[in-house]
This record gives sequence, structure tokens and C-alpha cells, in this order.
Amino acid sequence: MSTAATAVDQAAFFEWLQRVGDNALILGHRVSEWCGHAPALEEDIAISNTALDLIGQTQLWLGLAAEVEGKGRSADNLAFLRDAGAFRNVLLVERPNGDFGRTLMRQFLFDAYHMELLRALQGSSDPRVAEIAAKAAKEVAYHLERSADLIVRLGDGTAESHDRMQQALTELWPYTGELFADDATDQAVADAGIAPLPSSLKAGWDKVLRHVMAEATLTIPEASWQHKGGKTGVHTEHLGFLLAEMQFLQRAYPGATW
Amino acid sequence: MSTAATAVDQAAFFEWLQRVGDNALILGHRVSEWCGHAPALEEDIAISNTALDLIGQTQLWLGLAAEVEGKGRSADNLAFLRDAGAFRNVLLVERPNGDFGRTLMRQFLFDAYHMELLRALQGSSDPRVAEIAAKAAKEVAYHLERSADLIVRLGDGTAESHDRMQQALTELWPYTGELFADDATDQAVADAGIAPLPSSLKAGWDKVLRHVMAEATLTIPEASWQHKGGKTGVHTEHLGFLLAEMQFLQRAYPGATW
Amino acid sequence: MTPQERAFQERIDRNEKIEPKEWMPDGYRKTLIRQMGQHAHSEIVGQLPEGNWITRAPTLERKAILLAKVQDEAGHGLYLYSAAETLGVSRDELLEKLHNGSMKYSSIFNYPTLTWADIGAVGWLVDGAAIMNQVPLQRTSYGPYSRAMIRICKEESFHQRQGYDIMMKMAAGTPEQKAMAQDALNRFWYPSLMMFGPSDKDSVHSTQSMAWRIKMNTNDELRQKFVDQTVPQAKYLGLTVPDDKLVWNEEKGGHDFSEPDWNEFFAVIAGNGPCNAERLGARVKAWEDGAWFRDGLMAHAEKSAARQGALAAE
Amino acid sequence: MTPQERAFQERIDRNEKIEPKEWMPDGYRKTLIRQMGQHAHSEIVGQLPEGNWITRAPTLERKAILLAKVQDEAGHGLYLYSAAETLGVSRDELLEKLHNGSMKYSSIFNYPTLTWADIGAVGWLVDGAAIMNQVPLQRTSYGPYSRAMIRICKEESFHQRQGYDIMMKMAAGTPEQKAMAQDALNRFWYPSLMMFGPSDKDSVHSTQSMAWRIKMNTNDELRQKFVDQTVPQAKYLGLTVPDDKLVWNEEKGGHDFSEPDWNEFFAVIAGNGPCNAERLGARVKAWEDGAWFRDGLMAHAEKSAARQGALAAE
Repeated sequence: MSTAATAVDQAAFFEWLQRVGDNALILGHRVSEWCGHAPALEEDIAISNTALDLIGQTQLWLGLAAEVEGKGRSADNLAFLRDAGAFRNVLLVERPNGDFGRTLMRQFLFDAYHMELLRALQGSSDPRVAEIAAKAAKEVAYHLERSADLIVRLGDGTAESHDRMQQALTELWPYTGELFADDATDQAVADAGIAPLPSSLKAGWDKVLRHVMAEATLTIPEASWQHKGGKTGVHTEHLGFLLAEMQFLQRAYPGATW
Repeated sequence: MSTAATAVDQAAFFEWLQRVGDNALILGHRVSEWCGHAPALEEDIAISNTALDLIGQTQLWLGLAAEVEGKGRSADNLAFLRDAGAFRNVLLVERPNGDFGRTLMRQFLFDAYHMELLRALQGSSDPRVAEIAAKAAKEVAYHLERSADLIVRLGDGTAESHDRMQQALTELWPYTGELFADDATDQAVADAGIAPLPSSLKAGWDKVLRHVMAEATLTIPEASWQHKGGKTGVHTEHLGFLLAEMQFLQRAYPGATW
Repeated sequence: MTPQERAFQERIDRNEKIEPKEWMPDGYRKTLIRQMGQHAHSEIVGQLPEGNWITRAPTLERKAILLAKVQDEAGHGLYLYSAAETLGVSRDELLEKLHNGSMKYSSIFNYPTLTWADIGAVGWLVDGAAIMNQVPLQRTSYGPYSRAMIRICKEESFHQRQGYDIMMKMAAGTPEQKAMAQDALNRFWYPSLMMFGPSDKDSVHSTQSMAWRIKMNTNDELRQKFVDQTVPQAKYLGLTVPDDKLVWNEEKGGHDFSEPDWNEFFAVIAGNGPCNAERLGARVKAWEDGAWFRDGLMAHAEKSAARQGALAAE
Repeated sequence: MTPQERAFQERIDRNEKIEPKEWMPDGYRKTLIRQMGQHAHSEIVGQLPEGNWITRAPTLERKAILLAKVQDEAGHGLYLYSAAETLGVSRDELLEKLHNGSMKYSSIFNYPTLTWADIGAVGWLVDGAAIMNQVPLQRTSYGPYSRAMIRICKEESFHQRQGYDIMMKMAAGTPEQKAMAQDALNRFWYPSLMMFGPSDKDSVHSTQSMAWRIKMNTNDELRQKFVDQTVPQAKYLGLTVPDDKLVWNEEKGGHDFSEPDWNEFFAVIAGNGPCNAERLGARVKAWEDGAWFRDGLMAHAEKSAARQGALAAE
């Protein structure tokens, strides 16, 4: 392998690690907004736990991203000092929370994808990736179990809870396609055996989705048009506001230690 | 007048100018959040106009504040690079918008105070203050006319609009006391003939208030306990979020020209 | 054509203005209502992408300029709804149609504003394209529409200069600012070209509208004019128009350029754009949240009128 | 005292634990329900001031630590509501009383968290004062309460160390950070002293509660202990306790210090604190917004049970 080829791979690898890390960071942030405001104490604890796991995973993924980049940045630098256009998360995870049902639906749609991804990543050619994935997979298995269970119970609950969950699914549906869209970066890391192609995770996700939605008596939308852009830094208008809040202290007090 | 005494006066004057300027800035910002979302097109235009006037007044007051401070800072530096604890606005103006009625009630309570203040400031011993006040007074006379008119129409409208306006008045009431509380800074600028003591504006405000609320069929609360802190930099938890959003670009791209 | 229709067309051909109470063909009235209504809706939906940055404007002056601009757009909406009302349709009826999706607004507003440079690009490109459409409409045949366009055009050209001014500051700023400016141009270039609509070859309505002087130029003419005006402005900024095929064609005295992706255009019109759901959702929410307010004012007006009546009867 | 009451008191005096199904005086039960309920409410209302900074925590690690801490508080609420339920009052009944204002929570949570240093101060001072109150309660007479306190104390001391760690970083940081740390101490010092309540001399309930071992120390004892523990910690941070009268009294082996403003204390309890309306409002909103969610889960559970029943009946 020539040096130039390696350099390209490292750039793609860095790009890909930001995608994985930013998904965890932004979803963790969104979920953390509920802390203290959930509809029941048990839910408050559970959702904070999800946020906590995701922030922990962020530290690992963005830590590795910074290491791969090799420019002396840290996970915190990446989290707190990049502007929106440099973020690589999918649009799904930056959607505003909405009601608790919307939050759970977003969580389920992501968890089911996340589980497929982490399962595959445990066989990564990069042992650092495999190791993080193994740790994260244990956590995410629990996230998925919990979000799937709640989707079923709320979908097959009252008429109101059913309608809210159906509306959540319908509204979030056009943000799921981006999870499974391949591009050159995905191809590069797939070729290197680091990660699966996103498209290869779709069948497994579909299966979980169909099973859960059937039990939840919810209808999977047929709309085929899908949003995209997050993976290449073209986000929704929501991300800028999220970052303004999240990054305030690091921006206002540059160089301080906390 | 000794040099030391002048120095003290300038510090108090700077402090006082920030109070006046920050009230305009923060209320202008809050009101600007409505732009594009008001309940009728005419209201959208009118409320944007209020925001615009207040931001214009901010430029003048904070510009003079920066000049008086004499440390080479600009109005923009003061607006975009101070953290919450350095802001000197009263708590009333940083209250979240709530519904449009709440926003109008906050506006009326402030406008009525603002008008009294600006009327007095036109006789300031400092000609720069008198000049800004003369310009601002024309704008604020219109703000007050408009907010008072809407308070009356909504108070004496439907049962729902009446209840919403009454609730707005009840909830905002404990934030009005701070407008008329004197402290050493107020005393210093009053002694220098720069500005009236806040307490001296209360009678005029009361009169306008009683007249408008009577016409609006709204009941002025009897609760006597009042919040305070904004004038000395002890704010509510809301201001930090407002500033994180407002200051993002200046914080994220220090030194850039826009 | 009936004699009445012929007389109407002849008035138009003589550049006479048609006024509200005068006879006009149903099609003329309907086409105008649709066009003016969509234009009015575009003004108020158009407040949203720029309004998105009002609370984050980087200086007090920029904040004031942006506020004034978005406020102007609301004002343009007001002129246009009023002008449309002269044709016998109320503002509330038009808004109802916006809210239920049966009337459209300009698709450009379904694109997000992601950086401060986008505020510059919207002013420069989007207002630039809008003006290109609107300037000829100052001479349109329907009097109230023509007069509204005259007022609007005055303000819009001011807006465009402000947008370009932001772009100048960004393009001459730090490397990050310049990158934002380029990125904004990249994202807004083709959507701006789409603002003129598909080639008129594909449109049946255009011929009739042009005969009625409701439409003054073909879409392609205006698009060409826009490209020819904008390319040197981009060059002056030191920015690159995102089109490999862009080249000066000496022979035709204009630029050759790539067509925008018309599939995307039709998709966005059909509801599948980045911000369709949010833009319409924001308008509907503002309207629904404001119902109690409008009802309150109405109730007060009725009470006042009743009191006046009682007084007069005494 | 009846013989039954005397026997009960003797058990307590022998340090026996009282368990849920055992006989207890009505007053004992009522006092415990009030105290444990208030304590539980304080945990969940106490999530709010710290939760206020979760989305603005300055590093990923600080964010994780703060999340874990606020989550622990929800957990403490859960332990305490469960412990209270053993006395025959449901969590929903207790929450209803919180929401309608007939039960209180610790007034300290009516103060705002205005800077990141406040998160440090809350951990250091507020959790510090809480622990001072709670450690003796591990030995309280009611079994479930005692066991809940043992679990809680373990976690709380960890929280206090984390709070102090934030203060250390801030106090040793930039001048702005140090100023924030000092400002946080200034604002939280007296409210923390108030957490022990007014002097027991003024309280009629205290004597009985102490006899029942529901209250283990006087308020003044605990306050003194807190001051004596905290003053050297402040010194170590290089921060100044905002009390001119604070001085070591060799004779009593403790600090002399100024009383907090008890008028403020009673005002805040009566609803007139900086954040009372918002704290309670946030809890009520969370509860009301979540009604459909709880109803949905309930309906599902009933359906499932019905299906199980139908299956069993086949």
C-alpha cells in the first residue's frame, strides 16, 4: 500500500469516525434535554441512562477520530469547537425531541440501526473499532430492548398514544433513509474492512422494524422520498441552535480547563 | 469636583448606561423572536418594528456606554462578548415570550416605565443622554400607545383573551418592582443630574397602569413580593440560553468582521 | 373570443391598466388570484429562512438590517394580499388555502439557511432572482398588482444590495468566512435558477398569461438575464459558481450554463424539500396559536360597536 | 402515653428498627410520610437546577458526570417514594400534593444555577449540607427509610466530591473562572446554611421527632458541623466565605458565624423565591405532558392482562 493511498484511507477513516461519533453525541445531547422532565421517574432514569451511554460512546469514537486525524485535537475539541458544517451526524438524530413519543420513536429507529452497525463493527479489521463496538453493543442492546418495548406498548395502548406514535413514525420516516445510504467514504472504510456498507444493514433493520411495528399496530409509511445531507455536513436548521447552546462555555472561555 | 470623584461618577455612569442599553437589547432580542410567527401580519410588522427600534436604541446607549468606559470597547463588544453576569438588564425583559399576550403584557409594563424614564432623561445634565432620550422617546411613545391599546382590547375581548391577559399580568407582576428600586448607582447618576431616581418614576407608571388595566377590565395583583437581581447581574436561568444563541457567531469566530 | 373579451384584450394591448371594478374574463381573474396569492404567500413564508438568523445576527447593525428586511417582507405580503382582495378573495381565504396545502409558495423557501453567509446569499441570489421576475411586473396589466410591484421593487433592490454587502464581508473575511460564502453560493445557485420556473416550452399557461400581461417575459429569458448579471458579481467576490459548464458565449452575448436539476424542482414543489414540512408547519402553528388573539380583537371590536350603537340610540 | 405507645417508644430507644407492617402511632406515620415525601420531592425538583446545565456542560466528561448525578437524584427519588409507599401512601398521591402545593420540597432548589461554577457549588455546598442531614438518618428508626438513606448517602458523598472537584478546577482556572467560583460561593453560602432549618428553639415538632429518631440532631448542631467542615475547604480553594463575622472560636471548638436571613428563608418557603414558580411549573408540566404516555402504558398493560386471561380461559 503506497503512502498516498494510506493517507486517503486515514482521511476517510477520520470522516467515518466523526459520523459514528457525532451520531452518538448529537443523539445523546438531544436525549439529555429530557433529564428531569420525563413523564415518569423510571423513564427519566432510563432516558438519562441512554444519554449517558451515548456520551460515553462519543468520548471513545471522537477520541479515536482525533487520534486518527493526528493533528493534536481531542474528542472535546471535536465536540465543542466544530461549527455545524463540520458535523457528520445523520439528520435523524438532530430532530427536535417533540413529545416523549417522538423522542422514543427517533430512539427506536436509531437504536435498531445502531445495533446492526455495532454487531458488524465487532468484526472490524481495526481492533480499536472492534473494541469500542463491543462495549457499545452491550449498551445499545439494552437501548433497543427498551425503546422497542415502549413503541409496542404505546402503539398498542390508548387511541391517543397510538396516534401520537403513528404520527411520530410518519414524521421521522423520511429521515431514516440516510442511515443506509452509501457514499465514497463508506466505500473506502468498507474496502478496508473497517466497517460494513450502510446499505448492508438495511435488511436487518427492516426485519426488526417490521416486527416491532406489527406488534405496535403501527403502519410503516410508504413514502419513498428521503432527506439527506447530515453525513456530508449539510444539516437542518436545528443543529446550529443545538451547538450554540452546547458549545457556549468552550466558545466563551477559550483555552480554559474545566 | 476632584478627579477621584469624577472617576467614581464615570464608573456609575457606565454601569447605569449598561442598564439602559441592556434593557433595550434584551427586550429587543426577545421581541425579535416573534418575527415571522406573530398571530396576524399587522402584528408581525408592528412587533418587528418594536424590536428594530429597541436594537437601534441599544446601539446608541451601549455606544455611549463604551465611550464613557473609555477602554476601547464598542457597543457590539458589550452586546456580544459579555457573559450573563455582566448584563445589567432588569429580569422583566429577559422573561421568555410565552404566548403573544404574555409578550404584549411584558411590553406594556416595560413601555409604560420606559416612557416615564425617557421623558425625564430629556432633561438630563448630559446632553448625549438627553439627545438619545429625545430620539427614543418618539419611538417608545408609539410602542406604549400600541401595547396599551392591545392590552385593553384583549383584556376586554373574549373570556379566553381576558383570562390569558390576566394570567400574564399576574405572572409578570413580581418582575415590575425592580424597575423602580433605587441603589447606589442610581443615586450617583441622579446626584449628577444625569437621570431620575427609578423610584421617582413609579407614580407616573402607576397612573398609566391603573388607567389601562381598568379599561382592560384586568385586576392589578396585590402581591407585594418582587424579584430583583438583574440590575446587579444576578439574572434568571433564561438569560444564559438567550446569550448562547445571540452571541454564537462572535464567540465562535473571534475577531471576524461581519 | 367574445366582443367583450376582444375589447378587454385590446385595452391590454394598448397598455391600459385594468382596475378592480372593471369587467375581466374569469380566467384572468383566477390566474391573477393564483399568481398574486402565491406571491403573497411567498413573502410571508419567505420571512422564515431569514428569520432563522435574526436572533443570531453577528452585530447590532446586522441584526437591525435583517429585522428591517424581514419586516419589509411581511409588508410586501400585506400589499399583495390587499391587492388580491380587490379581486374578491379575502386574505383569510388565501391563508386557508396556504395552510391546507392547496396553494403554493415559492419553493426556494424550502431550503434551509445554515450559516450567516446564507443570509447574504438569500439577499444576493434569491432577492436578485425575485427582482428579475418582479421588475417587469411593474408594467403588468392589473392596476393594483402593478402598483404593489412598484412599491415592492423599490425595497427589494435595497435588500439585494444588503445581501451582496454581507457576501462581500464574508468573501473578504477570514478563511472560514470565505468558505461559508462559497458554500452558500454552492447551495443556493441552482435553487435560485429554479426560481424562474421550467422552460416555457413546457408550459401551456404561459402564452395566455403573456397575452394578458400577467407574465411579461419567458422563464428562460429571465433566467439568462439573471445568470448574466450574477456571474460577474460572483467573480468580483472571488467566488466560484458551481457549474463546470458555465462559459461566456460571445455569439449569443450571454453565458451558457447548466440547467438545474428539474427533478429536484418538482420534488420540492410536491412537498419533498428539506424544509417543506417545517415552513408550512411554522405558518400553521403561528395561525393556530394566534386564534385566541384574533378572536379577542374581534370580540372587542363587536363590543365597542355595540357600545357605540347604544350611545347613538340614547 | 398508652402502653402500646410506651412499648413502641421503648423499641425505638433500644435502637430497634420499625418495619412497615408493625404497629406505629399515627403521628409517627404522618410525620414520616411528610418528611420522606418532602425528601423525595426534593430529589426530583433537585434535578432541575443541575439539569439546567446538562446541555451546556463544558466537556464530554463533565457532561457525563453531571448526567449521572442528576440521574442518581431521580433514583434517590424512586427509593424514597418506594420507602414512603410502605407507609400506605402512593407515589401518585405524594406527587399530587407536590403539584398542588400542599407538600414542599427543599427551598434550596428555588435558587437558580447561573454559571457552571454553580454546578460545583451545588455539589460541594448543597450536597454537602444534604449529607450532613442524611448521614445520621441512616440510623433512623424506620427500617425502609434507614435503608434508603444508606444507599443514598453512598452516592451523595461521591456527588459532593465531584462538586468540589469542579470548584477546584474553577478556583485554579482563569481569572473569570475564579470569579465565577467566588460568585457561586457568595450566592449559595447562606441558602446552604438555611438547609438545616431555623434554630430548633423555635420548633415544636423537633422534640417529638427526635424522640422517635426521625430527626437525629438539632438543626443548629448540624449547621455548626457544616460550617466547620466547609470553611477550611473554602480556604483551600482560595475562596472567601461571604461572612465578615466568621471567626474560629477556640473556646467552643468551632466557628462563630452569621445567621442567614431567616426572613428570606420564610419568604422562599412561602413561594417567594427566585425560581419557585418555575421549578414547580416544570414538574407540573412534565407530569401533565406525560399523562398520555402513562395512560398508554396502563391501557397496554390492561390489554395484555385481558389477552393473558383469555388465553388462560381457553
